[in-house]
Amino acid sequence: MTTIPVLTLLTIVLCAGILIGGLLAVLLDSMVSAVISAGLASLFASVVYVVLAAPDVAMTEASIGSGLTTMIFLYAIRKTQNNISTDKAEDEE
Amino acid sequence: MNNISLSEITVIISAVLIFFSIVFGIIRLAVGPNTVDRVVAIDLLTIVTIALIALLAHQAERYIYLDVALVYGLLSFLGVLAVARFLERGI
Amino acid sequence: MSALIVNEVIGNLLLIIGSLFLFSAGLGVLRMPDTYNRIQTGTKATTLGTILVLIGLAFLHPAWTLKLIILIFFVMLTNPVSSHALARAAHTIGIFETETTVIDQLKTANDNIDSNESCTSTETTE
Amino acid sequence: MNILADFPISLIVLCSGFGLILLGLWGMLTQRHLIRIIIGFSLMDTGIHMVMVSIGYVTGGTAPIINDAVPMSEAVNMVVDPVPSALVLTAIVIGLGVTAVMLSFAVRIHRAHKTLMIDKLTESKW
Amino acid sequence: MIKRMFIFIMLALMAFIFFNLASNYTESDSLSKLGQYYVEKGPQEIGAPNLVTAVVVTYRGLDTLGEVTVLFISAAGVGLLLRRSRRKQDEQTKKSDITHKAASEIVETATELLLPMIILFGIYVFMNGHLSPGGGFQGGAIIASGTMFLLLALPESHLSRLMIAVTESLSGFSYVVVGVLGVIWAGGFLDNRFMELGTYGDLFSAGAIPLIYTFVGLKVGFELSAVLDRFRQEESGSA
Repeated sequence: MTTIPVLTLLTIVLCAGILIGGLLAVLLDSMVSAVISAGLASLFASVVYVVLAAPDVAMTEASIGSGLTTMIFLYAIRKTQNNISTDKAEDEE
Repeated sequence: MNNISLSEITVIISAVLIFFSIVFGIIRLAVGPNTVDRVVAIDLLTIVTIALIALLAHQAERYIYLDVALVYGLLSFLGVLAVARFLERGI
Repeated sequence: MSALIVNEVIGNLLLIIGSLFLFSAGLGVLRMPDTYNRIQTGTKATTLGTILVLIGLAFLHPAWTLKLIILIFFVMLTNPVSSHALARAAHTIGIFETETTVIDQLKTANDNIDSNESCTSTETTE
Repeated sequence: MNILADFPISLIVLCSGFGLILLGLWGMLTQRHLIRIIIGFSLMDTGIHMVMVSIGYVTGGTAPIINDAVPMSEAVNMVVDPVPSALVLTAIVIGLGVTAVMLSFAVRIHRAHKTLMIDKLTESKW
Repeated sequence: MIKRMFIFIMLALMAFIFFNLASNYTESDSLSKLGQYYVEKGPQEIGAPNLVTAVVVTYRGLDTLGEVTVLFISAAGVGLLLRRSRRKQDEQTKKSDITHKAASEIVETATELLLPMIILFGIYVFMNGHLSPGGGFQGGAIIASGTMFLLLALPESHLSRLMIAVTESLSGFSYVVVGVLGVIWAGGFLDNRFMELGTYGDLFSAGAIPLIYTFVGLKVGFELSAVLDRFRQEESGSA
């Protein structure tokens, strides 16, 4: 019977991580950091799906959220940067 | 409650250690002074996630959950690589 | 029968050692003073920890061994690539050392290449 | 430990899914940059998927895949609902497609106006 | 200011609705009627151990067809939106002559080793969609991730648009043809039983499900690759 609190604890930690990732994605100044934080939410959502016994959904989220979404966002950010010198300063902060 | 087996104690200890690792990673993601620090946190979290999913498969006694860990093992480096190449103006 | 018990003990021990490595990696990422040290802890220690956890699972469930070996192979193959690219990107965009850094070998190597070929380098390595 | 056991897993996931929807909506409404609005949309997407998956969960259920661990005769009492999983599975891929279309709109707008701040895009304001 | 108030009120209302929904929620301890039917009848009727696959491919096959259509439309929309007109293209080519910084040698070498592995793993995932978690969509996404890795390591590499378009169209066409074969020889559109079900749990079992998932996987993979390619190619010529 001791296995149930571990799963509950795990779910709480992961859900807190998801919410923090979402909050950071809205609040952070640097756009790249916002995309990375959204990636964190997607990563933990995938583990939550495994906990909820839906490995198919977890696999879809893993294969799409891990790379493809980040990549498309980064391409769009790269294409919409006006000035090369300013964005480099933004990346370094 | 005396009939907790060795295996369950191990799972609990490992899970708690991994929780702490996840919490530290999230803190580094939140406070990281620059973008590279945040990417390092994400890198840590993806790899920890592989171990966590394997542990979940062990806990649920289902062989098939390992397929999800396989996807992460093969694809998780792509997100980090994408951000790294973006930062050095490679894409 | 005894072989099964030995397997279980070894597996559980490896699980705990692996999670200890993962824990220390998390601690290192939180506590290290500058970016390169964080890259170092965040990638090397986690690789070892994950591999130990997976080997421990292989001891606990002998039927899973093939898939776990493939997983270990993937982790060992893909992880260094991303950490290498990340460290290189950090160097390129100009996150340089802290006060305690002694030597920057990539910078001197780039300088040597520049001076040898005497061409205009695209990146400014100060 | 008893307090923790009172909260079912799916309720926690449901609540955080709702929280993520609210966060994404807040981001979409308050941000001024188009790509940030799209990030908010993507967060909302993830939240909706979490809510849908948590509705399909059955207490103590395991994955709806029948093999040695789940015999066919016992399956009805052991597995979770496969229908929400099937719906979410397609919805995630659709989400990527929709995000790609939105981002290409953003790129197109930037090509025409040289800006992505929606305060300056006054042409279609009503 | 009034805008802020409006946003706040709207979010509060949403939170109120969500709170009511969540407070009335109780975790179910048995399957719904529909889920129960699928779990009981699915293995005998469809022959696939993975019930999610059974639902996606056959019971809800029309949903999947619509989904593939939506994905096709979105890929076409991306292609249409990111196209450049000829005249603008010339001046842009001069101005935005971005030199991509080449990837380091380790990354380029890793391409040779890892890219075949990623493609192979994607094929494994969509061929085993009826036995283990996975299927056409996941496998397609993994193949597209392989393309993404290629674009990351070698940014100047050339992807043949003709090959992508032909493969995508052929697999989409074959998917519909397999569905129509189900109408002719079995119960209805996308019925998998026009091929024999085979031994339960084998690789080539469950009727036409491996065939259908192969076509779906190829289509999804090449469509997402085309989306990535369109996002990349701004300055190259053929639009």
